[in-house]
Order: sequence, then structure tokens, then C-alpha cells
Amino acid sequence: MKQKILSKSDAIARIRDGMSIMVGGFGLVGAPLELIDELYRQGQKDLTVISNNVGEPGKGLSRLLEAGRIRKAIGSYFTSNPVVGEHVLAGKLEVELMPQGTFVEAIRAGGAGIGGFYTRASAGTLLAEGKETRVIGGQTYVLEYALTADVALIRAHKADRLGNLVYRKTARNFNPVMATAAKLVIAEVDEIVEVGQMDPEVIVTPHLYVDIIVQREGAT
Amino acid sequence: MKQKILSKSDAIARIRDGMSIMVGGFGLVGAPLELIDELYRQGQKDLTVISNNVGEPGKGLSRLLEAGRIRKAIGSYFTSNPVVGEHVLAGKLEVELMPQGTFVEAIRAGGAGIGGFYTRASAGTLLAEGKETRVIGGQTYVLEYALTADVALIRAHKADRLGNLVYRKTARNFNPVMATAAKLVIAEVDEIVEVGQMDPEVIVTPHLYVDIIVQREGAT
Amino acid sequence: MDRKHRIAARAAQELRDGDVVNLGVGIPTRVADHLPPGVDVYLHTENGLLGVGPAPKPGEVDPDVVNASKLPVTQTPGCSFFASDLSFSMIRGGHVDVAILGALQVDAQGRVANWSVPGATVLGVGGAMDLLVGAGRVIVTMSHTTRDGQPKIVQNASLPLTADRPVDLVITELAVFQVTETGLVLTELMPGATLEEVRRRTAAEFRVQLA
Amino acid sequence: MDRKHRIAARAAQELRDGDVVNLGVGIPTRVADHLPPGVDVYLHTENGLLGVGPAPKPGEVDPDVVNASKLPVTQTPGCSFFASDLSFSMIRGGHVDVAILGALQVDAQGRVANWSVPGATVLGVGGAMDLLVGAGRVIVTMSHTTRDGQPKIVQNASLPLTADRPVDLVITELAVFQVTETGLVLTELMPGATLEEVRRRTAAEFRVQLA
Repeated sequence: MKQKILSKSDAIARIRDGMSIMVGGFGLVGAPLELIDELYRQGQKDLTVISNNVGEPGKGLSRLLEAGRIRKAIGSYFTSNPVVGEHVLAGKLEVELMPQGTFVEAIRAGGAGIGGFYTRASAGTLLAEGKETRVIGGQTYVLEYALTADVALIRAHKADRLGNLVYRKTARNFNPVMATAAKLVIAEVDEIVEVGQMDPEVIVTPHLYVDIIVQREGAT
Repeated sequence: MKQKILSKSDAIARIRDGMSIMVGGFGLVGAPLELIDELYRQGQKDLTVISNNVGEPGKGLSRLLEAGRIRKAIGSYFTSNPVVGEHVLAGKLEVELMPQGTFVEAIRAGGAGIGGFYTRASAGTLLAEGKETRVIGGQTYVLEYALTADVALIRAHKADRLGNLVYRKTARNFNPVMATAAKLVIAEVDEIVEVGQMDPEVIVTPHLYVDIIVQREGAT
Repeated sequence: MDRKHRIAARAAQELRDGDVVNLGVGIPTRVADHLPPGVDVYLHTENGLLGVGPAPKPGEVDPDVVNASKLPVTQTPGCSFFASDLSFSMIRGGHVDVAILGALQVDAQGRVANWSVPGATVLGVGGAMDLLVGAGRVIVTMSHTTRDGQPKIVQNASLPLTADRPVDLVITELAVFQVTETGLVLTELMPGATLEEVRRRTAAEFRVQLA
Repeated sequence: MDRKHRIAARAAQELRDGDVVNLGVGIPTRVADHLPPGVDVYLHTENGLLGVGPAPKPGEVDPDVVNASKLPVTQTPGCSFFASDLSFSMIRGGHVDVAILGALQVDAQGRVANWSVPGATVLGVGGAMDLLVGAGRVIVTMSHTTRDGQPKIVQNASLPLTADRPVDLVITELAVFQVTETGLVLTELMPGATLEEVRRRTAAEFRVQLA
């Protein structure tokens, strides 16, 4: 059996300057905060971050942003962190914004071998400017392309040693879908159990999606 | 609270001649056999069936086919039932065939408000003839459109009175996705429990997808 | 009952037993406090919960149970948790019966601008665009004018639209407008409001069909 | 060891510890019996199970646990069940490391025809097209010729192709071919086979690079 359990420093050491990184979490809920802190500690830079939000001032991904290590952020709602606006105005951060449903669907497409898809969301709005559209069944749909990344940092509740994952309540959010769409998937978990101790009916992320499991150090 | 539990005869009586019907199951595994039998008994005809297979001779959907009540079948693998071939050759059945992954993705799209999507599957083959293609990232993708239906007949293991569903093992297959893509969703279940008796983390089909619950009569 | 609660109470009258409802921030959040007797609704939040309950008591906060505003909420019996992809499939796919949202502007066709404030760099859209195109019925609840008295119901929106789809109903402290294919129709005056006042504070054409 | 098992055993040598593998019907099914020591693989079946075990003993059949051929199988520790949409997302998305499939024909570019038999009305495709475009690596295991001795490795397929993507490896009872950008390369003769015999029974051009 492949050994997937690594220390957070060994896990994050796989990330190189310039990589694209998906990061789970809705705000800080379900965000892999220990992995993000380790990434902050190790110093990788010039990163493209694909995440619904970019942390909060002094917390989570915002620490990387404040240190000038994020080049581009792709997501749906950055308004809650004023640091994002400051960096955009200062020309230090490129931002790509999309409807939250389009954002998550593009990531799903990336993980599911779907090259692109047509969604009603944003049709006729500023966000669809320059995008291809198509009328289907009398309504205008916008063409959106798949999103993938070099790495996904996700947060789960429990893993078994194979890498099967379950989540906790609304901390699930973007984590399972990001686990499908990156070349290297690193999961920060509260607890690791033996193979066979998870009910096969309730596993949310089957182990084929998970490369590395990191046990959280902090209290959960 | 809305009353969603009905007898199978009241549930199936909602189906009219000429309707399109999604039917869950991989072969007979996870197929809503009691609902299909009731549909056979009630006599609705001129049906379009959207199902991976069309039963087996004398069983499941094949009974409807043999009685000449299916006009068109949309699915992925009809080879296992020789009755399908006979009816096609006799000009009594129209067939629309697609790769199994495209079939299930089209249904998912129908339920998820996605108008169409690009898949690699079938590119350069007979099944893609006459379909639009697009090169994305250097590879050819085929444009496929969403599938929806008037009714979905699905099979689940357990329901609560609100209509939350869980499935059993590989009997899950197409059932959860079909539950998202039809105007009227009727679920045949082994057991009905009270609200609050299902773990909110393990519900596969949230109740907003389910209109009618029918308790199976037969032993499971 | 203050103005915001009156608007929320009027919106609650629109809900039917069994409806799955997504509530935006602000006035919409209060709709849940005004449900008529016998009407059970199921609150959906796009971050992955169907069956949102009221705010938790102090000391009973579960940091993993939040709503789309990232505020702590509770879960109700029969609820379910799911990932964001399924949550937006529900929204876009028409499985959320009613969305109740705030708006910065509504135009004469009933289209809404509610995601981008004037002048600022556009940095957030969230789930608004998906809800506006996908929800079965969309109800706008908002104050009739801005803080400085400017009409929010306008002939043409000066702010960027959130969707090409018109909403179904607009409820303010002064009036209720139904949105039809031919534009806005004033169908109700709220208690104490006059037609003259509505006309004065509205900058869009509308027809009047009071009951 | 009969011919089919020899082919399966050779295919098993291609698998690495931790691989997620999807096995087609026929010869591919037997690959699981020939895994080298220390190689744990996880069998995926497209109807919704990762962690397929061997056929059940009589009397221990669970009718709800079947493989893609609708035959009863068992489940292994650490397995998971999922719906068809996720199962094909795994396949198309490149998360199945290896697919081992049978074929009716392989052309000189290494493309496969395996879904439509000659003359018959086309009534089934199943998961073959998705596996062929999506699996990380595709290995064909098949008899070198048809029952009546006709070559199955041909310059141009007379049967309809299953995908535009060439496979990676073709294993028969006579030979192993690697598929490269410039076509088929014979890299191994199976025990007892001669280059002359392979040439005689193959109707496609190929290069020879025996170790």
C-alpha cells in the first residue's frame, strides 16, 4: 500500500514557485489553515490562487497576499477582504472574478474531463463581456472553460490511510470538487483511521483523488 | 409539511401518454421495478424512455417495450436485451445512443442548469457524426446538450418523510442524477423513516429533488 | 414593526408550504421570522446546507455551520449538507423555489443590479448571478430609495445588471410591484403609502393595477 | 497456463502499486489474478464502486453489488460506492490510472474498434468511449487474430473506431506492441512466438525494437 501520510512540511515542500493552487474553504470555514500557514512559512511565491475568497486580513490566504506572494487570484467573492482591493489598485494582484456557481462548475469540469460548458449565469452582464454565448432553448448561455491547478490544498474531517475522505457540515463546500481538479491533492484532516473503518456508502471523496494526507496538529 | 408518501397507483397515475421518463438502474440493479410494473399495469403509452438499458426480456422496462408502449429509447447500452434490436429492425422503436459518460453527464447538466457541455468521448467516431466539435487545449471535444424529462422513476434504499434519500451499494448508479433532472420525481424505497432519523452528512439526494415517495411492497 | 420587518413580513406572504427558499443578506434574512402558520419552508444556503435554522444561542456556536454571510446558524431536523457544486446545481437547475434578495437598483423591466457598487473595483459577485437566473421565483425586498432619497427603481439601471432575467416581485416599504412581460405593475400600496408618494419616489414607468 | 491467462499475466506486469484500474470483460477480468507480489491495485467499475473484490462464494451473493458486466462481485476494505456521474467524472477526468480493454481491431496508429460488431445495428456503447479517452493509460489485451484466423491488428480498421485517441500498449498471445507517435512498435515476443509468425498474422505496419 502506498504511504500517503506525510508531515505538513514534506507535503508543502512539493509546491514550487509559480504554481497554481486551489484552496478549499468558504471564507475560513473548511479552509486548510495549517497547510496555508506552512506554505506561508516555506516562502513559495508567484502563486496563482484559485479560491472562492482570499482569507481575511491577517488570516489564511490573506497572509500570503499581504506578503506579496500571490500573483493572481481566481474566485468569486473577494470583497470581504479589503487587502485584495488594495493590492488590485496598487497593480500587485491580478483578479479573475466569476459567479460562484460558474467558479465551482469550472473546477468540477476540470476534474471531470469536461472541456467547457454553457451556463445562464452572467449572461447579459459585465462578467460575460468578451465571452462566447449560445442560445439554447431560447435562452442565452455563456461558454465557460474548465479550471485545473497544479495543487489543491483541501480540508477534510476524517481520512483513512488510503485517502478516502469525509467532511464536516458546511466545512465541506469547495473541498471535494477541488480534490478532483489538481495534479497533486493534499488534504489536511482532523483524524486518520485505518482502512475499512469508513462506511463505503458515506465516503464523499474516494481515495483515487487524494495524494497526500496531513494530520492537523492544532485542536479541531 | 407536504405529504409526499403515495401509493404506487396514485404515484404512477400522474404519468400521461407521450411523456418522457427517466428510469434509474444499471440493468435491473437499482431499477424501480415496482413502479415500472405499475406503469405496465396502468397502460400509459407512446413513452420516451431515458435509461441506460431497457430491461431484460420479460423484465423491467422490456415489458413496456414488448407491449409496444415505448416510442423512443435514449441510453447507452441496449445490446443486452435482444428485444430492443427486434423492435428497432421492425421500425417500432427509435433509439438514441450515447457513451455512458455522456449520457449521465447530459442528465446531470439537465438537472444543474447547464445547457450543454464539451466532452472528449466519441470525438472522431460514428457517434459524433453531425455533432458540433471544438478544439480545446489541442484536443477535439464534442458538444452535447442537456437531457431532462417529464418524470423520473428512481429506486432508493431509504427515505425520510421529507424525501431525503440514501441508496444501497451499486444500486445507486443513475438514480441520484435522474432525481435532479425531471419535473416529477417518484422514488421507490425499501424503508421510510421519520424526519431527523437520517444523518445530514450522508444524505445523497436532498429532499428538494423528490416529489413522491412510494414504499416498496415486495421483500427487498 | 419597523419598516424592514414590514417588508420582510409582506415577502413571507409569498411563500407556500414546502417551498425551498434562499434568503439574501439584510431584509431577506428576516423573512423567516414572519412565516404564516402552517407554512413550513426549507432554507437553502449556497455554501452547502438545506435546512438552515435560526442563529445559535451564545455558547452553542458550531464554527462549521455557517450561512452564505459566514454567520453562525443552526441546522434543522431533516437537513442535509452537501458540496458547493451540488449546491449551485440546485440553484441553477431550478430546484430552489424562491430566492429573496436585496437590490441596489431595479430597472423598468424588473432586472436587478445588486452586485457591484458604483465607482469601486468589482471584486465580488458570489452567488447572486446564479440565484437570479436559476431560482424558480425571485423576489426583491429593499428600501424604496437610497439613504439620500434617490429612487432605486429606475428606468435604466446605472449600475451593472446582475442578470438578464427579470425578477418576479419587488417589495419596498411603499409598494409591491409585479414584474410582467410589459414591465412593472404596481399591485399594492403598503400601509400608509399613497400612490402619489410612490410616483414621486419611483424613477421608472409602471402601470397601476391596485386591487 | 492457457493463452488467455498468459496475456492477462503479461498485462498484470504493467500495473504499479496503488494503481486504480478498470478492467473490461473477457481477458482483462483475469488480470486481477496475476498481480505481482507487493502490488496493490484498486479495481474501479463504472457502475459505481472503487474497490471491486473477487466473485462471491455461492450463497454470499449481494444482488446490489455487481460489476459493469452486471455480474456479482464483492467489495474490499476501503472501497467506496458512488453514483454514475461521479464514476464517469473519474474516468473522463483521468483519475483511473489504467484501463485494460479487449478490442475487435487495432489500427496502425494504435486506435481501437471495440464497440460495434460488423453488420449489426449499433445498439450499445456503454463506457468504452469514455474509458478510451479518459484513462491515464490504456492497455489492450486480445487474441492476435479472430476465430477464423483473420488479423485483428490492421492498417485501417474496417469497424468503427471507439476513440480518436490511440491506446498505449497492445498485448496478444504472440506479441507486445507499444504505441508511439509514429505507430506500432513490436517490443516483445511472447514465449514460443516468432517474429515471422507475428509478421504473418499482423496486417498493419509496425517497427521492431525487441530488447
